[in-house]
Amino acid sequence: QSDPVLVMAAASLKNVFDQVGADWMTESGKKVAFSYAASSTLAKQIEQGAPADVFASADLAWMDYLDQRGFIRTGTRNNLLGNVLVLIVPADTAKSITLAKDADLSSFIGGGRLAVGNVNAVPAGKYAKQALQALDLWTGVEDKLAQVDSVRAALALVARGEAAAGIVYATDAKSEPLVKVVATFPAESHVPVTYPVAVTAASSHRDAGSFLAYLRSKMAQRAYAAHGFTYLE
Amino acid sequence: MSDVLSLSPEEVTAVRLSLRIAAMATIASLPFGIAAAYAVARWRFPGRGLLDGLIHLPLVLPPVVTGFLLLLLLGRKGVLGAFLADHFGIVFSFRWTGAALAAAVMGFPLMVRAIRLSIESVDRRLEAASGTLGAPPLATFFLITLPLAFPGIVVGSILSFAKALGEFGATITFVSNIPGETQTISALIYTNTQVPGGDAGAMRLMLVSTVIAFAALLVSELVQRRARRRLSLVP
Amino acid sequence: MSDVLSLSPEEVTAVRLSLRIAAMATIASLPFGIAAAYAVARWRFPGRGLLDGLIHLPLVLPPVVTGFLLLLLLGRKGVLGAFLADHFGIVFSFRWTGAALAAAVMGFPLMVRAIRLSIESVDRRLEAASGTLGAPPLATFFLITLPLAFPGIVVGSILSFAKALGEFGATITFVSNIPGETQTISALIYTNTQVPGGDAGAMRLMLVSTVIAFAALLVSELVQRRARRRLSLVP
Amino acid sequence: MIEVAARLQQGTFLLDAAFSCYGGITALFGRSGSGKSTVIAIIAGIRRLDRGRVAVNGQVLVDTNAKIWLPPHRRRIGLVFQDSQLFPHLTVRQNLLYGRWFARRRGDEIAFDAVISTLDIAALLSRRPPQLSGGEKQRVALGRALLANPALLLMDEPLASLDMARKIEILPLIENVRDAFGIPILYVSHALEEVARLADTVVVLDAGRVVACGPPATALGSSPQPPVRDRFSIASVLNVNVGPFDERYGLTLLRHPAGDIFLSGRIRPHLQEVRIVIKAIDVALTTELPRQLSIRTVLHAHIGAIIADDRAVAVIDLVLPDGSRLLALATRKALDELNLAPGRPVFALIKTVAMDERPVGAVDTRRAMAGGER
Amino acid sequence: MIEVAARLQQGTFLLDAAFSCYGGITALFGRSGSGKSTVIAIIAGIRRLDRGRVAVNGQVLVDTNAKIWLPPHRRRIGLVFQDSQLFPHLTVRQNLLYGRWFARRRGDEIAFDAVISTLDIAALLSRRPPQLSGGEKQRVALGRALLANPALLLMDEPLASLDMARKIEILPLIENVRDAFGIPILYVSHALEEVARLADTVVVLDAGRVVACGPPATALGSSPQPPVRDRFSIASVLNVNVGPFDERYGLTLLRHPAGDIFLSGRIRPHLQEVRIVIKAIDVALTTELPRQLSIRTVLHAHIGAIIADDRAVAVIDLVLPDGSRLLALATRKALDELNLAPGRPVFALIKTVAMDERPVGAVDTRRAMAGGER
Ligand SMILES: Nc1ncnc2c1ncn2[C@@H]1O[C@H](COP(=O)(O)OP(=O)(O)OP(=O)(O)O)[C@@H](O)[C@H]1O
Ligand SMILES: Nc1ncnc2c1ncn2[C@@H]1O[C@H](COP(=O)(O)OP(=O)(O)OP(=O)(O)O)[C@@H](O)[C@H]1O
Ligand code: MOO
Ligand SMILES: [Mg+2]
Ligand SMILES: [Mg+2]
Repeated sequence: QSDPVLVMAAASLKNVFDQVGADWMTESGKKVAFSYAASSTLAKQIEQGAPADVFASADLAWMDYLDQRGFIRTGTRNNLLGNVLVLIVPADTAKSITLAKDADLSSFIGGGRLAVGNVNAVPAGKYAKQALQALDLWTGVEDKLAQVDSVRAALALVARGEAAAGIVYATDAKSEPLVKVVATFPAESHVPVTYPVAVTAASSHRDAGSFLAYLRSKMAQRAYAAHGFTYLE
Repeated sequence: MSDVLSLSPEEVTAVRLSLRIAAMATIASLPFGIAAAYAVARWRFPGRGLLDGLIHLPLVLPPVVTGFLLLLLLGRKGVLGAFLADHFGIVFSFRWTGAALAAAVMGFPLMVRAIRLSIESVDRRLEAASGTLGAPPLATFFLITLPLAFPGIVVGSILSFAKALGEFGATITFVSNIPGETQTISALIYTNTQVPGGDAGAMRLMLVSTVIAFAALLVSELVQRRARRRLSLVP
Repeated sequence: MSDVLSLSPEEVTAVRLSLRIAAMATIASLPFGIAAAYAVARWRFPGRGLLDGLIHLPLVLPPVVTGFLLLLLLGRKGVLGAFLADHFGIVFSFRWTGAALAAAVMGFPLMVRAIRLSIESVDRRLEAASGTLGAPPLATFFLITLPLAFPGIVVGSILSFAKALGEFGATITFVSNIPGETQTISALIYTNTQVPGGDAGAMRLMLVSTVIAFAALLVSELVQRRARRRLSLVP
Repeated sequence: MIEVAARLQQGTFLLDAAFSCYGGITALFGRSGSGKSTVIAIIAGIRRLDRGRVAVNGQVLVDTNAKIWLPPHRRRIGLVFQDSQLFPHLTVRQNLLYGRWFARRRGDEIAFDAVISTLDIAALLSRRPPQLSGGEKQRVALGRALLANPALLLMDEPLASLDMARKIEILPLIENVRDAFGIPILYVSHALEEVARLADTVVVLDAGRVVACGPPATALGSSPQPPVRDRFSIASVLNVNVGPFDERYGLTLLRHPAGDIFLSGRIRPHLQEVRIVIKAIDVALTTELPRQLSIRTVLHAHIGAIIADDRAVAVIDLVLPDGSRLLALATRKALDELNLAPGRPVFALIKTVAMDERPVGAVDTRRAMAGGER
Repeated sequence: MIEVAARLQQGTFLLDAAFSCYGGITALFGRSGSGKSTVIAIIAGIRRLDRGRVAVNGQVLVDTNAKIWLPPHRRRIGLVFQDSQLFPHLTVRQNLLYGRWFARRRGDEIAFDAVISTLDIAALLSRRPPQLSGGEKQRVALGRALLANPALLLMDEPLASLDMARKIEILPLIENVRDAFGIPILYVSHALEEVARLADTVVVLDAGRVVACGPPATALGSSPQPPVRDRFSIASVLNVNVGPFDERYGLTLLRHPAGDIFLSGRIRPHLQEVRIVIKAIDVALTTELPRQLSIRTVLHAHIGAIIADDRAVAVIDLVLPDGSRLLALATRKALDELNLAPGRPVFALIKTVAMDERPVGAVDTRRAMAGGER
């Protein structure tokens, strides 16, 4: 009875990783356990000696953070998943907009608010800010933001009609019937939404590598698609 | 103070707002806290256990969940929220009042418990004495029970105030994190901890928070001490 | 119960773990809570204000910050953590004991305040009476002060227990969210709220949490009532 | 008029008491634990009873049959608790004035100044109860009840921890409350002298039951056997006319058909007839008119009955010329040596010095007495 | 021996009292608010003093100069509080036995059963203090202090709310504590009879100062003026030899050089010499040997001094043949009519019935007396 491979993963990966993990355990007979939390939290825990074998971050920044400090096993890091950033509105809203330079997002939002993850801290928020700036929409909506501490909270604000619109991942928008996607941000408007994975430098688990490899299996790829993630070759 | 610690304007705003929200949350919830504490301590009515449980709920649930529940209930489209907005024009969403409400709800179990503890230790024979002197129950409550429960009221208030300073999970979920409106010190600290390299900023704000809390504690101690001295309970 | 609510094995594990952690946090912190409450209530010593402030700190700071501070202090690489691990073999980091510690720390201000409130309302003349009957101060403390402060001890314990159930910010930051080791109901609820379609699971778990909290409340009420009846304080 | 019929089980103790009394001062007398405080608490509405009825001046306060229960604050009862129960967070002044805030103004309330000066608590007004001595607390509690302008005053050993001198100062205040405001008073005391002086009616409780109820002379005096087992508690009451006051010697002459009685000090002015309480131990007997004796009061009497057992002291029931009774004590040895027996004429000697302004009360003929019922 | 010299400012009240007394029972007497409870609290170590020294049997408990302060639990003092202070969370039994847990075993402790039967609290053992009546609380508090096996017993009005019959039962217990265990007792009381019976020494406090200190006869009796302004409080003490007990009449004969004194009831066996307290109001005077009088005790005396003012009653200081003093009261009118003046021989008549088993104490010649110092 050996210890499971401990994967520390961003909370937004829970659904899909739970499924992939279960598949791997059935296939290989080995064990894996997940600890989901904010990428920032996990990164700091690994820095403080958490017994993690694999780290899956929701953005590149926290992976870089660990990498630069030597907590990542060289050569194991790779970008596994991608996601798409979308603009959502409450499902009963009839308005539409095309996201391009000089689009009038500000009047689209009107007197309401634009719900986003924290633009400095939450990955989805960071991407959103980047995209809005690239499209020259940032100054128009800067004062209308409602920043929350997770994509899910932003989604909820839109679903409950508190916010007039919100910027979330396509994966999240897909799961909430009370919202609808009115536009997708052009891929070039922001750094690609990337979920990097890697084995930690401190890991001594012999199955860490094999789990990392399994994340690229056909079976896993099918799960990613089912949950709306883009698989990055 | 802001000079010494050289806070950014954004931080100063957050500190001011935090103080306003914490004070408002405490003051506004105090009458309800006292009423709830009294009801649970003294009356036996059907649903008493339920009320007692409900009061404790914000303590038991993760703050984010409490924030979600507030959103469901008191948001624009929430059952109660819509009613309040339509009939009284009271809107909580994205307002500092909403932040105060969230803080008040989170601090409520602490406030009620402290007050209740004090009410339960009031000698009921003194209330009886007040009755025989002609004081109707309400007068007895205000003239005897409440003053004698004063230590609990102070402790309940300080707990509520401190909790309001520290609260962010429910607040950010309910009313977001809008600078000048709902962005409290705690939210700012949290945000800082989520950014690589934000630790220094977080530390500075934690210091501010701590100083405020110490000051509040000090005031509450002085108030208490004075009250106790009047009763000659301290030498 | 797990059948009725048809919880998944993972959830059952989380519930069990939560109970263990909350109970451990409450029981283990009680002696310290009583000692701290007594010291702050009764002694005047230099640094008393500081101690009092420190006790309240977990209430004032965002839980995530508290968790982070615990991580820095008691993590494997933390000053105290390394010391404890090297010399006593006590390891908190990423263990359920660490989760209990985080919960205990978060509940500590609530526990201490409640106990202190009760200790301060103990009639000191009874302690004096005990002294004249030959009881040394320690005996007086255990035979007179503590039993008379019993209501506060119960309330402090229930607050600490409830807080431990609801706590996740400090816990998840300090010891992460490892199933079977540190993943409590609250952490699971939180994780569920972070993914699409997790709301149903979150709701179910909230119900479980609520039921546990109500049960704990009920027990504490009964214990209190019995104690009060013995004192003929309730009719 | 106070009517009480109360049944209450309290642990192993059963209170089952019924009595009624017309105005004036009623003393509740009885051993420790006999139920006195419980009766007081029931009348004040602080303790509920299992079954029974309480009425004061015709107003029903409690009636378990009729399901009437008037809350304490509507009973207008001034209660002096056995353990003072002052409000610790209020000053003495605030405690004293507490009841005033709620009292209906009648314009003829007891004056604040008069109360604080009689109780000698002026110096304490700005203190708080924890800073008072035991006796000071009792005095303030008494003042608080008096100033609440009550329609009935209940007092549970209000003077227990006061010195004699203080008591002597305070007793007239209580009498004045009765006389000037016509407030009926129910009063618990273990001090016979207080009871004898103050009470118009005495209710004797024993183990939760009323064992005697009536005027002091009847309830205390004419039952020289238990419940009042202590011979120091035996006393009789005589109605006498007030004669002139002797300025030179400071003595008041009281006239009774059996002879003149000298009382030291003055009696309150304008009283024509007063009632004096004479303790049996202060009465000596002689068969010859004494000469050269410092005892100045000599009454004509004959022996009605002698109540003796194997104890040294016997009680002699004397009949005075007008038919009233006077109880005396003498050793059995003295009775034998003086050859005293029922029917024999004797002189009763009453020590003037043993009687003072205390055991004297005005006679109010309006006040009658209802016997105890059970 | 108890030595107290204490100075303490308490609000506007200044306690500045010094006295000492040798063993036995010392009564603290004084008006309400005069500082009695404060003195008790200082000796027990419950209140700190500003300046002074307290020593019991040579052991220094407090000395502000020498910076000695013994904590209360090491003083072995049994304290009966004015307001009982029972532990509300413990049963009566646990309250009673509380002190035993900490007391050094000496093997000759007061028996638990004896205490509960004398105090008549056996039925209360499993109750808790809130379920007791006022007098029951006081009795339990007394029992608790006695059972703690103290080296000094301090009692603050321990019998204030007890009826006379109960007091008569409890007083011998207190005396027994003194006699059988040699425990010195300091005792606050307003009841002269209690004090007169029990006290070997009386300390009279007034406004925080000791105004008199000495044997009862000296401290109470020979100062017929204030502080003891009440003539009922004036008393003298005579040492008498115990004669035979008259079975038939239930009387004990006491012999004194001035004449025979009859006392109702028996004296505790094996006593040869006892001290009796005679209240001045129980002494009458005559210039002729009386005949046919129910008063059986007649003592030869002559008048030492007459203390009179404008009040009706004067105090007569009688000198008995052996030089001892006896105080009597008479109206000034009687004095004039009998032509009594200093130097005249008189007979003192003492009512046997007014004296009983209460005001008698054994004489312990070892006990001397230190005067009050200031
Ligand atoms: N905490 C206090 N602050 C100020 N004055 C006080 C305090 N406690 C007591 N006193 C005063 O000290 C004096 C002495 O009080 P103490 O209790 O010793 O009186 P006492 O002789 O026991 O009276 P009593 O017979 O009424 O019990 C009183 O005048 C009282 O008012
Ligand atoms: N809460 C209670 N539970 C059980 N018994 C009680 C309770 N309160 C009082 N008693 C009992 O009821 C009886 C009457 O009590 P009460 O206080 O009326 O006596 P009391 O006549 O006032 O005596 P005292 O002169 O000692 O004050 C006592 O025997 C007492 O032990
Ligand atoms: O209830 Mo919290 O985890 O202190 O915001
Ligand atoms: Mg009573
Ligand atoms: Mg006193």
